[in-house]
Amino acid sequence: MDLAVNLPGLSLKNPIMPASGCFGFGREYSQFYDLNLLGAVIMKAATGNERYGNQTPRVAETASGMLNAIGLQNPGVENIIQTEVPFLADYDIPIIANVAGSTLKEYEEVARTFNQAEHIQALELNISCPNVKEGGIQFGTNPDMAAKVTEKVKRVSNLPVYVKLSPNVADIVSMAKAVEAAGADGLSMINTLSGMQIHLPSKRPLLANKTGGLSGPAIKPVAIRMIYEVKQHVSIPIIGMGGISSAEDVLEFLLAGASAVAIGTANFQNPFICPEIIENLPNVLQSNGFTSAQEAVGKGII
Amino acid sequence: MDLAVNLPGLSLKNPIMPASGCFGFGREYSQFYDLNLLGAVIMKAATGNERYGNQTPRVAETASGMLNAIGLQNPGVENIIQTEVPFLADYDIPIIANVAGSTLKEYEEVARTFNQAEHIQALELNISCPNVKEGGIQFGTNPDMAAKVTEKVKRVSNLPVYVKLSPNVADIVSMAKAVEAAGADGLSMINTLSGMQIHLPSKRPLLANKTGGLSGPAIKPVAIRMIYEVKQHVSIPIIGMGGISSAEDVLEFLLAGASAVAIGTANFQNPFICPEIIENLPNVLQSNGFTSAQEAVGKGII
Amino acid sequence: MMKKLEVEVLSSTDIALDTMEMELKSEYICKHAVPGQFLHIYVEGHTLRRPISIADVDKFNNTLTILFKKVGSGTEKLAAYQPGSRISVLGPSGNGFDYIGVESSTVLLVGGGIGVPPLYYLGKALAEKNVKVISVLGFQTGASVFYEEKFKQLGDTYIVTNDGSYGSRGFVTDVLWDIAEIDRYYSCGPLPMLKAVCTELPHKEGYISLEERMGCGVGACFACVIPTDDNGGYKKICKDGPVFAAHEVSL
Amino acid sequence: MMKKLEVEVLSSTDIALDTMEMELKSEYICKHAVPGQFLHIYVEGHTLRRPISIADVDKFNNTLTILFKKVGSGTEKLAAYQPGSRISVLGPSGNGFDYIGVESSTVLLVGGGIGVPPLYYLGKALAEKNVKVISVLGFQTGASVFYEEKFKQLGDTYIVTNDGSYGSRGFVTDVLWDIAEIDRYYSCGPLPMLKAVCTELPHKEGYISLEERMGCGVGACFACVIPTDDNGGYKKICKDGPVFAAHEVSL
Ligand SMILES: Cc1cc2nc3c(=O)[nH]c(=O)nc-3n(C[C@H](O)[C@H](O)[C@H](O)COP(=O)(O)OP(=O)(O)OC[C@H]3O[C@@H](n4cnc5c(N)ncnc54)[C@H](O)[C@@H]3O)c2cc1C
Ligand SMILES: Cc1cc2nc3c(=O)[nH]c(=O)nc-3n(C[C@H](O)[C@H](O)[C@H](O)COP(=O)(O)OP(=O)(O)OC[C@H]3O[C@@H](n4cnc5c(N)ncnc54)[C@H](O)[C@@H]3O)c2cc1C
Ligand SMILES: Cc1cc2nc3c(=O)[nH]c(=O)nc-3n(C[C@H](O)[C@H](O)[C@H](O)COP(=O)(O)O)c2cc1C
Ligand SMILES: Cc1cc2nc3c(=O)[nH]c(=O)nc-3n(C[C@H](O)[C@H](O)[C@H](O)COP(=O)(O)O)c2cc1C
Ligand code: FES
Ligand code: FES
Repeated sequence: MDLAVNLPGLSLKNPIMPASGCFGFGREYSQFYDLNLLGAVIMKAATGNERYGNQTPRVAETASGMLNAIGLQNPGVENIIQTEVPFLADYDIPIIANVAGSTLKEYEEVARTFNQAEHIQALELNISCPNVKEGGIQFGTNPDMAAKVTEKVKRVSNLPVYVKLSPNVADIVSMAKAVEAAGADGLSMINTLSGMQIHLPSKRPLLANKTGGLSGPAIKPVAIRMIYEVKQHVSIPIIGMGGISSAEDVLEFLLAGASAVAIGTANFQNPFICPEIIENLPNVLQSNGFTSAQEAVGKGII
Repeated sequence: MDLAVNLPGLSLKNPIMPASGCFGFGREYSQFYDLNLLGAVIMKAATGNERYGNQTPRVAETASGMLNAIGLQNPGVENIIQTEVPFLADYDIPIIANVAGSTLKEYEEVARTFNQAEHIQALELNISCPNVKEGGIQFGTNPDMAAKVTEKVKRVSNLPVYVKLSPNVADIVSMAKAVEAAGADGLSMINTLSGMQIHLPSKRPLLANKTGGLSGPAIKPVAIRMIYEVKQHVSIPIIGMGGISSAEDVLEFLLAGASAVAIGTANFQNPFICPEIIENLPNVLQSNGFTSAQEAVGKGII
Repeated sequence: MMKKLEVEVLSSTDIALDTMEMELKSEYICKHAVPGQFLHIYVEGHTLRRPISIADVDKFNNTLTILFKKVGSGTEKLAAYQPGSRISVLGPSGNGFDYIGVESSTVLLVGGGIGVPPLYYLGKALAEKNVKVISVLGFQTGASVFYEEKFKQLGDTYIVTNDGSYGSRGFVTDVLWDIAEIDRYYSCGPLPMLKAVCTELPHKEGYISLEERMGCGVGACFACVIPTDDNGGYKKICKDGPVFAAHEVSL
Repeated sequence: MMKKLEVEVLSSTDIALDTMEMELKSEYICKHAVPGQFLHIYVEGHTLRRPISIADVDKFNNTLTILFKKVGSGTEKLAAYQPGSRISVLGPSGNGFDYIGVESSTVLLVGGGIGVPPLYYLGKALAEKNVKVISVLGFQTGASVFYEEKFKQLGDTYIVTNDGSYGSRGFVTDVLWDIAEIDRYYSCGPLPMLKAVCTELPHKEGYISLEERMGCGVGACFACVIPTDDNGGYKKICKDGPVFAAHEVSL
């Protein structure tokens, strides 16, 4: 079974990668298995300077999902390049850097810095983090802002740019079209849905940040719907994510129009989820009549 | 324990009612228990004429939720008034009519007809049905359209109007403010999130309508977040819904700012869910330090 | 009248490829169930209940049988329930097969795959009324065949498999011409099979049992509708069905 | 090194109000676990694993003990697992208590409620090193008290309950003045208690075990951070902790 997928700047031996923020910079999960098994790895978001993120509690459990409000805690782009990238570069897998910021300028700077560094194959432009006070989400819900940040980042970087879309919008297609027109090489979708849990004993929002991003199987139907809709209106490829926890789920994403997928929350329940899915995917593809992963892409669209 | 809640036009002995579309017109569930136990009942959506809805399959199961694309099947407002309302009117509970349409005119007509009928205590204005080709959702994602339909309906009817908001928007607060300014007496939120499931054996969307509305516990965090945000910006009361399946869930909605709640999907798993929640609510309120349901409303907002 | 009941699982047995026979204890259901009705079964961890036909009732011991195929996560989980555990069911649900005035006639039962179960309880009820029962049961392959012996005790029984690995090869409709004169037929199985059966037997009185994905299972949500012949009308499979007169609905 | 393991439940016993003692079988964990480490336990139907401390290890029989309180749906469900069933755990996780050079000194263990469990395994390890162990254990009420006898076997043990229904009335800090000279302390329990203990014993070497809601439990998601004393730094409770030197973190 041919699992290989070629995307702008990324030649993947299989379409499975861990999602940004759910895999740190790979060190922890490398204790469980050989990261070379992965199609690629998407690093935790990077900002211009080190960020300490939100107060705790930062996570809550929900029905078939979870909320998180980490708040983009990360050591900053320079530290990531110096300390984390070399660790990942020892593996033979493409590294995708997740770029975040509070201002257009910060996005530009982070992208420029990654562009100058070695070993980074692509940027994932995170315009959809619901968990920081400024930046993030406003770029992700306004097509003009989204286009602008995409354009700026494209200008300062030669790396292919995958824009990560927020599902917290009424019209995902116009967001996708706007960033495609602005030069995006691909899309990454979806980020988390904005949600909240109230803690009964304390009678207040459980997360210190009050709201958090909903991820996990609960949001899979929203992800599938958005990818299905967007696929019909853009010609750039989509990295799909949102609630994947089995090889069958991966096929559902491929059929909806994703060319590759990322796996987030499921890593927490089962640290081996990525290699297990990679192992099962050939069977699932075959028993559904496909001879390659590529062949299934968009085949569910009628 | 005092469970009574007073809302515009509705004096409820308890804050629990079945959600529109999940309880038909009450006949089926009246075989299981005495409907007089309920705080109120919200009827299935009514349109100007009889509608046959979408093709089947119309429902799909998802992780902690379900998708539906019934497509507003209903016998039409006149038939509802003649055949269904009298059945419900034999009970001593307020009847809320859910008003739907494809055009402004149809909304007006349905509202006017209910206004002239007996036994209806309030209207729930459904501007958020994601499962019909025209109408519904476009009124629910554009604040100006939402305001306009609210205004028109208010003009032709003396009944209090609860506008049912769609969660498929980037900014729920501006939707809420727009309909409040247009004269809404209350809000009802949330309707379903737009989603999709792809059926692997047939390699196509499982629902004949392709997309459907996601409901059930999966969406509860989205509902809580939206109610929490809206409550701080409007002064009209909120009927909360989205994934409620226990008395603890009800308290979470009250704390977030709902004054009463509706229960949808949970009826399908347990036909007795409404009376069971009504029975458990006093204990849950008491053990969390409340002496009435009313007292808990909005207390989780910090 | 349908009720919500906790019933005990008495036994659970593999009887064919992916196919389980489960015996349940419930006085209420045994007392009230008629052939063709179903149970709406809650399976832990699942939002929606699963509709499963009542395949047999032992009124003396207050036990009933369901037969189901493991096709997805719900039926897989149901198959894992151990004897002694209790499951929540709504039932008996829907309307069963009409067999008034059927005495001393010849009826044909046509079942396909997991549509076979409700026909067994019906066949037993008919045999008790001295009706001559002829059964045609279609399966995908030999390993899927179940209840052949039980149907044979009710009357002539023809087994058909798609791959010819057991019985005759083909579809149930391939053996219908072989069958002696009948007065009426009852059928349950996949939609293409039901259509074919209705087309093959256009002038016979026929009753068919239909499937559709359900939400409530009680008639409240409009998920499981089927158009009726009169223009624009519809029926709810969970409440008005699952059994319909063949001429009543448009397949 | 932490591994993902399927371990067998050997027994599950109610030992106090809402409090369970569960014995598990795992050679790997028994071989590698040090006091203060935890297991990250998968509970069916739940997105996130539950962190539960290792309360005791029997290296001879390869069995280990966890003690947990039923506080929510996950621990309720865990309590319902029957002997013979298997649960998935990650472990042994985190860093345990540091007790190098502790020989022939006097240490104080201060545990609050469900913070008591990790101290038992620690106390046993210390007692084996001929350390003089004094324990102060606080509970809400008499019905919640557990492991009193076991701690008594390790050394002097003071029980405090908030409502005075057993032992002395008040908080663990109320009896600290009563305690003879100690060289070092170890504490685990609710945050207010840990703060109070650190404040009461400012000049002693102390180690505390912290709790926080976790995502991954392996150090990858930044959910469980705690600020450290040096400005702006932070540690991950799941990976760098749960045990920290008292001066290392800002509570
Ligand atoms: C009136 C009636 C009687 C039935 N009797 C039997 C029987 O006796 N034995 C038997 O094996 N099967 C029977 N079925 C089919 C049975 O309901 C499905 O096989 C079962 O629901 C599949 O559940 P799952 O979780 O294994 O599959 P999944 O595909 O995981 O189910 C997902 C969702 O789709 C629904 N679904 C999937 N397939 C069907 C289907 N064919 N019909 C209705 N809903 C479906 C499920 O109920 C669930 O809501 C009957 C169906 C109906 C409507
Ligand atoms: C390192 C560590 C060791 C622990 N050791 C023990 C022990 O030995 N015995 C024991 O009874 N408890 C212990 N706890 C607390 C235990 O993890 C929680 O009581 C448990 O997770 C509650 O789960 P629940 O599903 O019952 O509650 P719910 O409130 O339904 O849980 C919802 C979510 O919140 C998390 N959560 C809730 N309370 C806590 C908490 N206090 N700490 C961390 N996460 C929480 C859950 O893990 C879950 O993700 C420990 C916690 C940590 C961090
Ligand atoms: C704890 C956590 C942290 C995350 N951090 C980031 C991040 O830094 N950057 C980003 O683009 N997405 C982040 N995400 C979103 C995920 O990458 C992913 O888009 C989302 O969780 C949906 O996938 P899932 O359901 O498989 O988790 C985070 C998600 C979680 C749960
Ligand atoms: C099968 C089904 C049919 C529905 N029909 C309607 C409807 O006619 N009008 C309406 O306003 N909402 C309708 N809804 C939405 C519900 O009233 C409710 O807003 C939503 O399901 C969220 O609540 P829940 O999670 O408790 O189901 C329907 C929901 C379901 C599941
Ligand atoms: S399943 Fe709800 S009407 Fe039939
Ligand atoms: S729980 Fe993920 S870093 Fe600690």
